[in-house]
Amino acid sequence: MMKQEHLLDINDLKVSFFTPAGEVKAVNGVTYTMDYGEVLGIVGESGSGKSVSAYTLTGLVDRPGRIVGGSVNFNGHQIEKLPEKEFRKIRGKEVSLIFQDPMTSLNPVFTIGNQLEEMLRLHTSKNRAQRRQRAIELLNLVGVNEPEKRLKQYPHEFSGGMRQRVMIAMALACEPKLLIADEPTTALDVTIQAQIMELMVDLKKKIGMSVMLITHDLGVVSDVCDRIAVMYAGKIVEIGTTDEIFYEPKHCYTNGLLRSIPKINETTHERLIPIEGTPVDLLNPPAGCPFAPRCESCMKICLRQMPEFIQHSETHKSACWLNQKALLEKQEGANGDE
Amino acid sequence: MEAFKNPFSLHLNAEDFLPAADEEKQQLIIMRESTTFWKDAWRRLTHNKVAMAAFVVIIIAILFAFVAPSFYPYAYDQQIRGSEFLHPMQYSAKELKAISAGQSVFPHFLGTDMHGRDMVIRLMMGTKISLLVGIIASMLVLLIGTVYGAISGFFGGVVDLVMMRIVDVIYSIPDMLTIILLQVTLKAPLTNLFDAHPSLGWLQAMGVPMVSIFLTFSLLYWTNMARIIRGQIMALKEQEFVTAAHALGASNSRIIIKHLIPNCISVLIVTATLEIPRAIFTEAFLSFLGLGVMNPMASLGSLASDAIGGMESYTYLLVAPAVAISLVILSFNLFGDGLRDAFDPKLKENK
Amino acid sequence: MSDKLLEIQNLKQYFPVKTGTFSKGYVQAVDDVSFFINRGETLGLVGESGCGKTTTGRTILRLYEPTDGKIIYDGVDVTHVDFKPYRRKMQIVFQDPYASLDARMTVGDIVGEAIDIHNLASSKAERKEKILALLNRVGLNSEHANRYPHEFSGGQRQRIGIARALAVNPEFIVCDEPISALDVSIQAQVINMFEDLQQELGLTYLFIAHDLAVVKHISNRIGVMYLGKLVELTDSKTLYSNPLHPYTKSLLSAIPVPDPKSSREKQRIVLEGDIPSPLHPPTGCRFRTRCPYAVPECAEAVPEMKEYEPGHFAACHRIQEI
Amino acid sequence: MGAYAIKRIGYALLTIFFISIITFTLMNLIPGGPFLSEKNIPPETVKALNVKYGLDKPLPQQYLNYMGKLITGDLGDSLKQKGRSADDIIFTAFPISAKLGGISILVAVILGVFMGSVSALNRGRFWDRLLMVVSTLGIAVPSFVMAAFLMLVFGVKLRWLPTMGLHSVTAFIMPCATLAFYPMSYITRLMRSGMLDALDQDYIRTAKSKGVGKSLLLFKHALRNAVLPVITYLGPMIAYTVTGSFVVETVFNIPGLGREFIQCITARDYPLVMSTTIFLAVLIVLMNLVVDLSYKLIDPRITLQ
Amino acid sequence: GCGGGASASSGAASQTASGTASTSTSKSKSLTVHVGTEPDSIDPDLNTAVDGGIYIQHCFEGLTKLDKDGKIVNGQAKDIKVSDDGLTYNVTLRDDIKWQDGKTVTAQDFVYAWQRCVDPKTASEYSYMFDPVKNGTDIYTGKNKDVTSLGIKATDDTHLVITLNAPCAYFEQLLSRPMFYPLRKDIVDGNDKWTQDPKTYIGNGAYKMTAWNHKESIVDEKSDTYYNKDAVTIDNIKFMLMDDDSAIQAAYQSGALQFADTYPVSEQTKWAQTKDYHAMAQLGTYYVAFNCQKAPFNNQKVREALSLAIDRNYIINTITKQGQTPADAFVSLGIGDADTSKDFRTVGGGFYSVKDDDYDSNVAKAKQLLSEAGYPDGKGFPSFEYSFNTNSTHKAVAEALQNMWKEELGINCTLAAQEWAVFIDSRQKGNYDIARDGWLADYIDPISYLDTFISGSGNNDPHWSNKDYDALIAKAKSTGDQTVRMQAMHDAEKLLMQDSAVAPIYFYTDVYLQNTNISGIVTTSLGDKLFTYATVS
Ligand SMILES: Nc1ncnc2c1ncn2[C@@H]1O[C@H](COP(=O)(O)OP(=O)(O)OP(=O)(O)O)[C@@H](O)[C@H]1O
Ligand SMILES: Nc1ncnc2c1ncn2[C@@H]1O[C@H](COP(=O)(O)OP(=O)(O)OP(=O)(O)O)[C@@H](O)[C@H]1O
Ligand SMILES: [Mg+2]
Ligand SMILES: [Mg+2]
Repeated sequence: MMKQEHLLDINDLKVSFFTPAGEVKAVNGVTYTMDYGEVLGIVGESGSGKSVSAYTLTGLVDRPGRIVGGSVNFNGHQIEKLPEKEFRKIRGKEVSLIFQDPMTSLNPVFTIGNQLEEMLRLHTSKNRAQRRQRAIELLNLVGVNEPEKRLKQYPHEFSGGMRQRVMIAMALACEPKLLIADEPTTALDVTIQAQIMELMVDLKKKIGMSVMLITHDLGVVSDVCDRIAVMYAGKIVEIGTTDEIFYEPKHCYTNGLLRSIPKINETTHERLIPIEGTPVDLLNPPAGCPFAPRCESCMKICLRQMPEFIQHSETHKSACWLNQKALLEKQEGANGDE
Repeated sequence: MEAFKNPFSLHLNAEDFLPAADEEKQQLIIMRESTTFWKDAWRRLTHNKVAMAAFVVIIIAILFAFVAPSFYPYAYDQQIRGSEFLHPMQYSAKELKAISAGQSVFPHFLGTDMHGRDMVIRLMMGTKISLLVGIIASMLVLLIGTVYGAISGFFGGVVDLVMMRIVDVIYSIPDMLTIILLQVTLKAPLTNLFDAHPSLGWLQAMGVPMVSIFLTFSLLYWTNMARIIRGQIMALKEQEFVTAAHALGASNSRIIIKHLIPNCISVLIVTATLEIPRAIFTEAFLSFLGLGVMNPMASLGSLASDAIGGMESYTYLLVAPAVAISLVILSFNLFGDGLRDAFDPKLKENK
Repeated sequence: MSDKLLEIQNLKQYFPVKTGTFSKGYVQAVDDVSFFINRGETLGLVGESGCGKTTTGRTILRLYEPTDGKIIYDGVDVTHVDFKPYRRKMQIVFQDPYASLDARMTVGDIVGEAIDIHNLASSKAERKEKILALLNRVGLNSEHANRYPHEFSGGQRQRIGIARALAVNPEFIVCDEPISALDVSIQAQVINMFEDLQQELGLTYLFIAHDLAVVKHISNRIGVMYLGKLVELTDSKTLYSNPLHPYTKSLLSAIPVPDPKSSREKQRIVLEGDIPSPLHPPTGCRFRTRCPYAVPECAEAVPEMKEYEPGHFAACHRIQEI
Repeated sequence: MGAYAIKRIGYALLTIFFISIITFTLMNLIPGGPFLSEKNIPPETVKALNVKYGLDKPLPQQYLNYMGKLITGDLGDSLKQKGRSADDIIFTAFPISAKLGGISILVAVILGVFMGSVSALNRGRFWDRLLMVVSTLGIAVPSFVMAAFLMLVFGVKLRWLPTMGLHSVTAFIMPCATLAFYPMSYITRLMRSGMLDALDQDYIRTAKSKGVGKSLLLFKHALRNAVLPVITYLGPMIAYTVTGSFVVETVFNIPGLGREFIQCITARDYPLVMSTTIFLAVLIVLMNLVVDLSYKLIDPRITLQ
Repeated sequence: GCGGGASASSGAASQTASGTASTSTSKSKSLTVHVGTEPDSIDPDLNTAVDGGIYIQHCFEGLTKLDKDGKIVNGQAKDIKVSDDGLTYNVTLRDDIKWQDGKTVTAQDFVYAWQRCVDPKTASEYSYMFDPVKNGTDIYTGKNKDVTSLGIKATDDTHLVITLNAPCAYFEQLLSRPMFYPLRKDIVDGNDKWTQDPKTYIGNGAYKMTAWNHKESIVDEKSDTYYNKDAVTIDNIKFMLMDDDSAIQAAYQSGALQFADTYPVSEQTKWAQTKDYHAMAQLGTYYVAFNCQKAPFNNQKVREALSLAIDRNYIINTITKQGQTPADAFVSLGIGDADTSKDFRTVGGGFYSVKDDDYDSNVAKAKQLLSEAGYPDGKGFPSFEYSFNTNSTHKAVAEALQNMWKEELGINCTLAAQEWAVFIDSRQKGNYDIARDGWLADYIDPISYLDTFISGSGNNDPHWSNKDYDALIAKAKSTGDQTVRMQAMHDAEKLLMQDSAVAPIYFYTDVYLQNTNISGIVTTSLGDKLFTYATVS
């Protein structure tokens, strides 16, 4: 395969949490790739395994969680076999993370400067003054005013947006190849969210790294992503370019999702079409398609068997029996024609 | 890139593609079995081996203390002349004679004390008293602490400020003064009470000092509980379900009783459980000072402190109550910890 | 037609907070807000976090005693009267479906609490019947009555919260971000339910949210709040098509639209800086510190709400210019 | 900060004032007096003694007299230990108790924090279990039992350690062990749960994502956040420990303040009862203040109000 | 094995002692001992305790003193002449007596000290020891405001004239007690704290106090100004001030102490087998006081029944086990009668039998008495309380008594362990049913016991009152004729005992542990221990 082309190549990744109540299959066979300089959005509802699949790349999944299958190749590292020590060298240097809640993600008892410089201390051989210099540079980069003064302040003296900027600065400190942003703006206000998203897009252009953007806000992904993966119950159900996902959704879940959100630019009042039912319990995932119990066009086979991916285009594929059926019908039609 | 594949295409049955019935779908949605908070906690508790072991020890201690004495051939205040200071399993000359005469003499498993009293039965009584002290005291503490803490936490502001300063004051007053004062001043009223109500005889058997220790506990040691409950209530009252109750028109007392206290209950139970060893401990210390239970009744603390004097010659007299007291306190502590774990919502999340 | 069910006049809610050992300050959570809601109407209230939406909603229900201003319900000034009778008419649904339900009570008891408080049932059987009817109404079944909140998903819990509010047969419900904590796929269920209930029971809503799309979808009119002040108020379509206030404009432009094409074309007005503290709000126009059109004049006078078009109010000194 | 301290001191004085009133009342309510002895003393002598120590005055006046003197720094004369003033007694005994208590607390804190951290890091594994057993034992064995056993084994039977006084380094071992065991165990447990809490926090995940190693994670990022409950516990604990323990001082014959607390009550040595109580109260209040101030040092989020 | 262990410890003992306590070159000449706890005061006038007295006796000396053999001999006095009527003592001081700062001890020092002791302002609790001295009682009771009228005058620096109220057979003995010691006016006057500082604690005795580490130790060093210093064999004494029995025992066992005045009662059996163990009679009686004012104990028959039901031998042999003598009367053994070769006790005889074999008949009689009093088999006898102060021996005795009364008489008694001050207060005020009591003689004479029970005496805890008794005691106090005195006291004791106001249990013994390589410690039946002439081998 053409492995070297991809920055990241995940193949049939399975991650489970072994809890007293049983095995929680948080990630249940996920396969995708990411290229250099690309922005991949991962959407899906809460608990669908977005964060876990991303954290696996950095070895942050802790007991009782464990990789139970599959392989992850990141920038030449075989992640699933990497010992903790090696991981530490990659973390922060080649791949960085930004978390959802900037309020709690910074250590409240150390100054911003301390936390920023720690990153540099860990991964570079810069001396004190150089580190400070770089920290100031970084804060400037993310648009924090008076960086010298700010470095001496504590997280609680910053607003949420400012903290998220600091988190971004920290993530960018060593110019990583991949930036994973796990719902970076969910906790922020709309106007601040706009600021942060704009900043991210800007920086991406400047630095040229790849970004994995995890969110449940379809609006955010539509704005900034090149490609989008839709997750449901530990599985990727559809993956494609942004336009493909929004304008030619092939999976019932993606479809339902798009139909259920109110559009700001709608002109007539249309009743929303919700996805009925509730998300699955990952402790007892159904044998077939996890979305089947909530699916309007659920078929008998959906309940029994997990569908395989169907490639709709070079970049677009989905796993849904409906497509399978359509394909079959098409084939049958073609056969019949012959 | 993944190869284009469709392995099933030819094996598929057209029937599979018929819409699924709602019932079929519903079957897949297994609603978890109905568990209440309590059932859930109970399940976690019963899965905690340490806590269950502690619980078993507590049950054994309770049986040992409350049930066994009525079957035991000796009485706790029975002084057997000639059998003083027998070592464990030792018989006195008189008893040996009786044995050789064919009579059966119940052995002194743990020996006897200076008055020729059987140590097993004394240990039973000691455990009983210590458990009573622990349980009654922690109940009183629970009661006072909860009411006080709930009021202080709920009303907040000046009420809270004043009430908490009172707690500070009580915290710093020497316990000894209160204990002595209560022992003295309660004597007459308690004696009258016991005379008037013979049903309280068991309390009388423990003696006025013991009863005043209960009262001292309730007067002095509730502060801890009050602080904890106050903190809980302060956090809870900001929760939306309390606002919801307000919005429905619920009165303050309804909110406290129906919503706030029930939500503190796990903390209450845990704190009360941990209050039991503290009470036993404190009683033991008072026994060391000679202010504990009244002779010839015994508590584990008084048995231990009595034995310290002769610990060289009669080490066994110290070992038995010392082990018992440590075991009882240990069990309650471990059980309390287990309860805490069982009720801890954090553990619950990543279960 | 103006059948005003609720009217708020110059409502103020200042929270005293300690700012130092001996000094006290006031968080001006709601400052001089006036609006009205017609019977059967939904008024949306949007604004960023901390701008005073919740406070407005709760003050209307007298969960906070208003610092100043008037609350007129159905023609009666209820600002200082005994509010208990009105608790049967005005209810609230909360944002957090987890914290707003007492975890130690069964769903039946949670829904039934209002019945107990107001003695709405004469017998146990009647109480039970009422509870089951309420649960059915919000799409839960009778089997659920004996369960505890933690056994339900977020959307189901929110239904329980709604059933609780409905238990007293209210006319007016404050919906305080009832969908913000829900998953996207669930939100639509709840929104539809609110709409259905409104139609069936003729309810009036004050619908608070920070998601403009949702508010626009559900509301007849929308008020935009910024730092304790109402800055714009108009019907929902006009707000979208013709926003007047610079804040509303930037808010609209900041909303990410789940439509890649239109978002690529969209011109963004990204606001600078953070929301100031309500403890020390800026003088004059509160928005001026972030406003791209601010002039020195804005710092001097507090802009008043003016009707620029029929039914379209806005508070800005510079609407004419921009 | 200054204003904060003033306010705190104001509250403290008020608290101490109430403590003094209640103690004074309690003390005088208890039967018996300072001049009782097994052999009856002639009434005239008692009268003379009462006059000498001002006990013939009405109680409120006695209280005011005492407090008046207290303000000038005079704690009054002991009624029992003739020729000694309360401050002489307290400040002779206190340094001894403080030294012993101080060492014990140091030991308890160092060991407790370390053991708690190790325990948390190895949650559920062997070391965690072992340390939990040790620390549970520590809170389950009454100190007098522990002191007695130590004495029996190491003092009497093995003769490794001196049985009384504090005249050599080895003499500190048994009393310190007795004093430190309970707080050490308690701190271990507090530390463990604090650590577990801290390790669960988002910022720890952030630190991990930066590539921070285990020990740095534990002792830099988590420790400072986890140690707050320990500090809270330490406040009153230090006050109580440095003022001595009756049990330890009795068993190991150490002339510390702990015995005075109990003995002055038994002896009805009124000025000493008042003085020791107030001394302890001041210490507690002071320690709580120190604790609150150190909160601020440890956690910059905390605003002192 | 205990004996071996203890003697092994002795070897280690002297080494430890020398290491810690001695600055002198010879290691055998210092002692570390325990005789008691921290004294309330070591002011000779203010001390109230036996142990306090011991510390003082090592540093001070009176006109008379205890010699090597425990006899009363002249101390600071060269010569004491008693007038024929026994009322005037003419004392000549030695001329080589010095204070420890080098000043000479003068007659005025005695006058000052005596006057100070009786002065109500001093508030000496032992001022009643001056009862025999002329005007003594009047002065300390405040009736006579002129302290100089006390019956002691210095005619010059070395001569004293002492005047008594009535002849006092034991006066020379009194002169050896601390309250009769001389004091330095220039140091003591107006300085409450003179005892606190070794610099001002200047005595005239064999030892100079060099340190008082409160609650820990008092350190004495041989005084080189003492006239008899050559006879003093021990150079340094360190009195450890300890009060926990177990700690004392441990210290003794570990060798840190060479003399221990007490140890846990429960270890009695072990110690009794060793050579370290010493038990000697002490002038004191352990008894039970009945509240004679309160029903049913206002009934003599009840009191006697309860007294007879006590198995004194059992208590001594199994509970206390220190070789005490079962008491069949109030005044203990060990006091000479009119015929000094005979013991007051043996002359007076017992008032009931304390022979082990007679216990059953005692009990029978007790039962009989109880039924005569209206409580056959203890029926209807109200439940009562036995109070004692918290202490292991008292508790053990109480438990035994409770059991005996219950078993033998069928009456129920609850035990009330009370905190010391509460106990003393309620006993003296008569707020009790039956209380543990005890009396230690202040000096060797029966009157020291019997004075206790005169009507209205503060020590009359049973609140018993008998006019004839009062008269007999008054008579004994006013005469110098030993035969008359003794007879009056025998008669008085008979009244007391026949009325069963108290139930004596045993006569005290003084038990202590003494390292086997030490000899020559002077002990008296009053509990004194003098290490001055001890030798260490
Ligand atoms: N430490 C853990 N122990 C047990 N289960 C876990 C743990 N962490 C995550 N899970 C489970 O793994 C599943 C996936 O979690 P994940 O955090 O990846 O979801 P997500 O898609 O990121 O959701 P959200 O939008 O809420 O962040 C969830 O069902 C969750 O319950
Ligand atoms: N009880 C209170 N005491 C003091 N200040 C308060 C209180 N309640 C709210 N505030 C403050 O008042 C302001 C408005 O709060 P409010 O909760 O009404 O905002 P909101 O618009 O509902 O925000 P969100 O979107 O976060 O819910 C905030 O700054 C908040 O900190
Ligand atoms: Mg996530
Ligand atoms: Mg809100």
